[in-house]
Amino acid sequence: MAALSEEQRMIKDQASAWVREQAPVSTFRAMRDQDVAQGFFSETWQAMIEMGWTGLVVPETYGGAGLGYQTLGLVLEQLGRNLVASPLYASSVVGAAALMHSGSEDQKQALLPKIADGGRLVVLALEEGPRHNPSQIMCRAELTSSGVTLSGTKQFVMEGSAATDFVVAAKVDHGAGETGVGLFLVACDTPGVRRHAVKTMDSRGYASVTFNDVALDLEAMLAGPDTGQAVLEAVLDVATAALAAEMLGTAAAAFDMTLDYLKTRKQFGQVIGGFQALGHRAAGLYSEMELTRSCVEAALAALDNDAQDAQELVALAKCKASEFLHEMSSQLIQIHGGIGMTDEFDAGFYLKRARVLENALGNAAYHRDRYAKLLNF
Amino acid sequence: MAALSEEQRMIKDQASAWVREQAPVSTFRAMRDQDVAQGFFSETWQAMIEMGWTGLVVPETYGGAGLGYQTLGLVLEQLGRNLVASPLYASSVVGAAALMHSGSEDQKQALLPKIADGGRLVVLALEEGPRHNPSQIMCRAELTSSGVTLSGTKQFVMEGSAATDFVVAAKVDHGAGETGVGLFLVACDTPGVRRHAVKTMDSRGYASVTFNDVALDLEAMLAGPDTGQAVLEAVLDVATAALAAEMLGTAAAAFDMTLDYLKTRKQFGQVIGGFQALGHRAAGLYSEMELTRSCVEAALAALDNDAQDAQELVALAKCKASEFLHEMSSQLIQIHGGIGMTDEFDAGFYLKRARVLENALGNAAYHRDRYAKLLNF
Amino acid sequence: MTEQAINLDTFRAEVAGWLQENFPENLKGQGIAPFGGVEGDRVVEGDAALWRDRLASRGWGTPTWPADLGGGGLNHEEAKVLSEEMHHVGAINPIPLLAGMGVTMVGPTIMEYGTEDQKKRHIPGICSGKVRWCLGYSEPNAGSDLASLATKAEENGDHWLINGQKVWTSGADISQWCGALVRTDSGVKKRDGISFLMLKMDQPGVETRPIKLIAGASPFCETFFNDARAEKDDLLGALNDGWSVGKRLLQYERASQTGARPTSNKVSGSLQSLAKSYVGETATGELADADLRVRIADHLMHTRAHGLTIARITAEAKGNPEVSAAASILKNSATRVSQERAELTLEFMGHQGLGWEGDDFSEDEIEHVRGWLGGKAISIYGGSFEIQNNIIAKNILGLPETTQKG
Amino acid sequence: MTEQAINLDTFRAEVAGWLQENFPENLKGQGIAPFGGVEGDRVVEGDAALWRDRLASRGWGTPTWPADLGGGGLNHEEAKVLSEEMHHVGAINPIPLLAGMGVTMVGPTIMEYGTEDQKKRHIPGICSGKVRWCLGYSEPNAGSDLASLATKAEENGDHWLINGQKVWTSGADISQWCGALVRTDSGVKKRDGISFLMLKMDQPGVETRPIKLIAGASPFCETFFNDARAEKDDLLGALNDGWSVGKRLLQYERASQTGARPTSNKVSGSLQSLAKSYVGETATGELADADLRVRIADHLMHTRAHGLTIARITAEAKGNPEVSAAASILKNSATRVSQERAELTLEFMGHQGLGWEGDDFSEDEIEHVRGWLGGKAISIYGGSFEIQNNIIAKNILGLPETTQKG
Repeated sequence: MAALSEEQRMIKDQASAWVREQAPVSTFRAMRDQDVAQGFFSETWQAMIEMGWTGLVVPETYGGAGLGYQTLGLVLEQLGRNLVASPLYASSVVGAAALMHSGSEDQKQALLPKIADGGRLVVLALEEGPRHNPSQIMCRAELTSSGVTLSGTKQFVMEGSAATDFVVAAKVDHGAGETGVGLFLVACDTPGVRRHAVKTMDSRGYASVTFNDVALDLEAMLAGPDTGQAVLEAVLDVATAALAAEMLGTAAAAFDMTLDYLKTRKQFGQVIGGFQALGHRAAGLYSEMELTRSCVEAALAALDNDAQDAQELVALAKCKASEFLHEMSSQLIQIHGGIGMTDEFDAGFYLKRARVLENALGNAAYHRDRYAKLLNF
Repeated sequence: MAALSEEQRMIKDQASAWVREQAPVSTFRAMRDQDVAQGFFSETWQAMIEMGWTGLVVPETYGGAGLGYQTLGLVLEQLGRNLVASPLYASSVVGAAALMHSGSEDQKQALLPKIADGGRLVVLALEEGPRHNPSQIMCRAELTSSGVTLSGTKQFVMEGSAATDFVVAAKVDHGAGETGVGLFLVACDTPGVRRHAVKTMDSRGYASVTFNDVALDLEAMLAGPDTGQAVLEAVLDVATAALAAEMLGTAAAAFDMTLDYLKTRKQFGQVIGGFQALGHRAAGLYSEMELTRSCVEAALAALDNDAQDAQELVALAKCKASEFLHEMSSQLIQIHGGIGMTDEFDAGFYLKRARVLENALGNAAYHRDRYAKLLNF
Repeated sequence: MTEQAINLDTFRAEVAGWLQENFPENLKGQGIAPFGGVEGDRVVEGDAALWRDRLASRGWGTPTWPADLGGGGLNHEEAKVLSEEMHHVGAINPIPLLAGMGVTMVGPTIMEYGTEDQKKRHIPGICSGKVRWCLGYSEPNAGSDLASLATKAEENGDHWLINGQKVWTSGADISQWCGALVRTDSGVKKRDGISFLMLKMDQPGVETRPIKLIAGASPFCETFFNDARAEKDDLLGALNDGWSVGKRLLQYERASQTGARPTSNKVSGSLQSLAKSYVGETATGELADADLRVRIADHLMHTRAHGLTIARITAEAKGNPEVSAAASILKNSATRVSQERAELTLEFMGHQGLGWEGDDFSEDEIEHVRGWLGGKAISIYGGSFEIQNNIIAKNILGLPETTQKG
Repeated sequence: MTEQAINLDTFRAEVAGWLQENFPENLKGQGIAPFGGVEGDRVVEGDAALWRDRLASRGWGTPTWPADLGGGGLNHEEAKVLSEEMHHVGAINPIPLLAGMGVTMVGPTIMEYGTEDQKKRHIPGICSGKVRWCLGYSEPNAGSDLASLATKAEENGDHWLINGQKVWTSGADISQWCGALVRTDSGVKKRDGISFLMLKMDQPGVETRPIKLIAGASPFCETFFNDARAEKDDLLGALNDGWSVGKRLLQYERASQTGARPTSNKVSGSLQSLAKSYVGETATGELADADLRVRIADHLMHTRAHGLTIARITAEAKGNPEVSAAASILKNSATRVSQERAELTLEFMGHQGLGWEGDDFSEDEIEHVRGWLGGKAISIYGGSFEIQNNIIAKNILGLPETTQKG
């Protein structure tokens, strides 16, 4: 990052200190061991609200701090380091972005302040099949004179267990056939909405949500078929770049744990980092981390600056972050040897979380393909 | 290889001794430095004829030894080791295979004994574009009542400078449209045939050959459109597996040179093979070599046994041989450092030859795709 | 027909007849489950116990081992016939499983290094399938550097007293015997003061504690020796020569690990068809994800190459590939096959590959996740990936040793 | 408008005016060819010599160097303006090229370590573009182990006598001066007895012999010193402290190598469009070879990441990224970019990528082959790939040194 502003430095230092002191990996372990249904501790969430992170990117008009994605990235990276479980990303980043990129002024006024103060958890309900594919949406929204009827099932909805509202992507049906994708705001307690928790390897709060002929007002439509696709893409760009920032943090912590082990663990009468094969492996991982960091920061900056090549940079960031986190989490286990295999040690958490994040919003192959398409080949 | 027969062991030992003593890399260097037009020394070729290698796979009925491709592979591997330049592969393997898989009894009687005694050099003229693509042939053969008229251009014809005859793959035109691929035998001195030498980085005898309304007898058709595609595929299987055997030899010699250097070159007060990063790299290369050898031998055995999965194994062998030779020739230079970059040292010959062989008859990606297609995905 | 072939046919008929009489019909196709599964956590009883005992009574659980020690006394061709006929009727041989490390590692090593008395006391138990063995090798601070182990054995009259801690002792909590590497001389270079002792697990001085792994419950234990006792005549090999004995045993282990086992055996069908079921295919029948297709093809090609290499080395070794120099190559290659397959499967399963429990995932999917996690150990245990590379560089390629400085 | 911006605008106008008067029209867009090209094998004359001398008269060949030593005395913003305006009229600055290693490496090192007298004697020559420097570093048996060099310098009255052999001295046959690492004390640990001497190349004791490389002719030479002479006051830095001086110079080299230069500058257009021209495309506009497409995309992404990293590190270092700890990372990354691009291009060109000479291949194709071969050196010279990894492990990550045992 070119140079942090005074404000950015403060926020980064605060996040770093809080994560180190208040949210060690043992907090995540306790959450998992206690099998907390919503997938995070309410205390954690409360602390984030108090630090103002929930409104970080929400414009000041709507009760937020109106800071940029680069600043947000600083916080997410720190959270990623210690696998901090919270709905910050799902609601205060992705949910907020959905409202910021769509919705009427009334809708914004009604919801954004609630997202910013943590009172509502608004999350995107997008995925339907086992692999990320936003161009194939099967959920349907029928527009009638009196409103909208929503039907379909959404899977792997992040923080879907704790959410208060869903932003649902659905094919819009005018009666005269489907016309495109729209985004719809659905409160969790609307009749016809059912959800159940999905138990994933990273022990976070995913849910599967079914919409059974859910009747909504016309105002529930945040974006209609004319703008829906563009809005969804813009929201996904934000979501993807922000996720890459969290992944960078997770991988960086795994690197630090590994480097520390290389410097302290002795075998054959010397610290194992002195074995050239391991030293060079560490050098290679460090180099990849530096390259990944550049991509992540560039993607966040491009979003802040509304840069022309933002989509390319977002695809680049997610691809590089996925690849590096994949390799780094694998090497975390491999270099730690037997101890890395035990549940008592934290390495397994990083490995499991890594694969979930790699897969989310399109894996490395998905974004490599996207990058090639954007480059016209 | 399961176990060599007595005969195979003799042939292998003979090839190994001859290559070591009579055909060192310095012979190839002399050939290159003297810019020998045909791309090999006639003495080399004469010696091969005398050792009977020219008739190794030709059936005894046609004056050959009637031995299998596994035995042939033993010889080709040795030749590959020292980059021995000769038309053995192009004529006595590929040319012979073309005749053995097609042609009337008369044609076989006429040509196979000449291939076996080295009197004629019969080579396949297949490639037309920059990349191997046997399914897109543009050369045309018009069948008329009186015979065949052949037109088109063939590129990168191996040993095309020294060849006496070409086996040309061409689309057959009956007058009522094209009906498939046929193979045609064309003597080099037929009116309308023009060739010129192509100077490639491996300093071997390639030619570009143009067929300008070349009038042929109907007997020139070795395979018609009903069988042509199948024959061509069978010939390419033989050609590809045999090439993989040569590539294995080239890569194995590069490995041996590298290992020798690792054991003798000293830096920082110890032989460089003692640096673990290089030791592990050598271990990885050796492992890949062992895997590649298994694939090459299995492909040759499958051809000898007419095995059902021969095509798969041939694709596997060429892919693995291409990948290993690519990496091995690159590491040959890298590990030798500065000396490897000089023309005075032989490493450059291996690197240049490697890329030519990798590309010939489809590179690793081509055969990976082919393998996937054969496995139905 | 040669005499040998006639004999084999006769033997085949004999086996078939015996199986018809002795193999309990309702074990057919049941696999290892009735014998406690991989975890070995169930009591073997009823038909399963019957089959185990009948098989053992002929020595056919260890068919090529000497008959006078409880083995079958068969040659390799006969053993092959036996295996074929058992496969034919859907029977498995549970004894290698029931003996823990007994059949694959401890038995061969005892037969090579043991006294006549030791063979007579230990081999029949292994052949019976009733005595399970574990191995006390790794220690908390040793890892791949086995020679630096600290567990001590001291002479105490007619027996040894053992004190120290082992880790990664697979099946320690359900084994009757343990083969342990212990330090019997601290005054010499570290490899030189090690001995191989055999001791009973069911004694007051031995305590075991199961280890929970990243994939969940595991067969591994921590094992604590507090004045544990081993008999004087249960020293295997010479005093302070345990390093050679232990290394030889590991070679038997490596030989048994060269085949690439799927990290999960529940995911059935070919990898490519499974991938298609998650990813879909193009109009021309290709996997819809071209990037993934390349990597799956590459993986399947490597897998094939690995299989061909095992076959080639086996053939070159004339049917006895065990303990060959190539074992390290095959170990690393097998590891790559297994781990790569698991990662690719996880990838194409997408969200469905990320489950931990619950009805949102199929049994196969959950099983695969656990297998993928557990499989991360393949490149760590039994000589890590790095150790195998050291062995290849030094023993096969003749490069200088880089790990042992002292 | 700030004062600084006003000054810059004034300066821009001044430069534009000066260029209009002084830049010879017919050098426009000619690139480095009139100045001897990369090989430097042509005499600089006519307009080329005129332009060189006019540029040097303002010190603008080395714009940020001190004006009293022949530099331009400009600040970084002004230098940027100069560069922009020159680019605008199609002019290049040939002086870094004409000075060999003078501008990029020797000059900065002299300014850091040299005496006032040394600066006055050597810097103006570099700034003039008339004095070319080469470097005597590598020796036939040293390679990456620079510290083990054997070329000796002995004091002999008012000068040094140098004996020994150097190799890979780029441009030695056309240089006027050489900066050489020599051994001045054999009795101490090998790094401690090395000094950095500057000597004239045009003297009886110096002989050069060009080296032919795998790509053909090269700028590299073997250089032989037989009682070659260096003046006493041309010792740069302290006696026996040449290791520090030489290492510092290499850091300047590494900094100049972190940009990924294409191994051939003749292949124009984007890699992906060039690939399409050889391989073709599908109905939906994708590269027809899906396997290759994945690898080209991966390469382009790495290339982008590399560029972003240079930009980030430059920004973090506030405009002065030279000699940073990240240089080793960027060197290896740049190497990968260059070599990977060359290999991919070779691959998609198919047969057309395999030419050596003749009309069957385009000039671009032949040029690419030579560039691909020459580019294999990028991971060997200037600190090999392996050496850079050692540096990263030791200097950045703080892991123990693995190369230096003695």
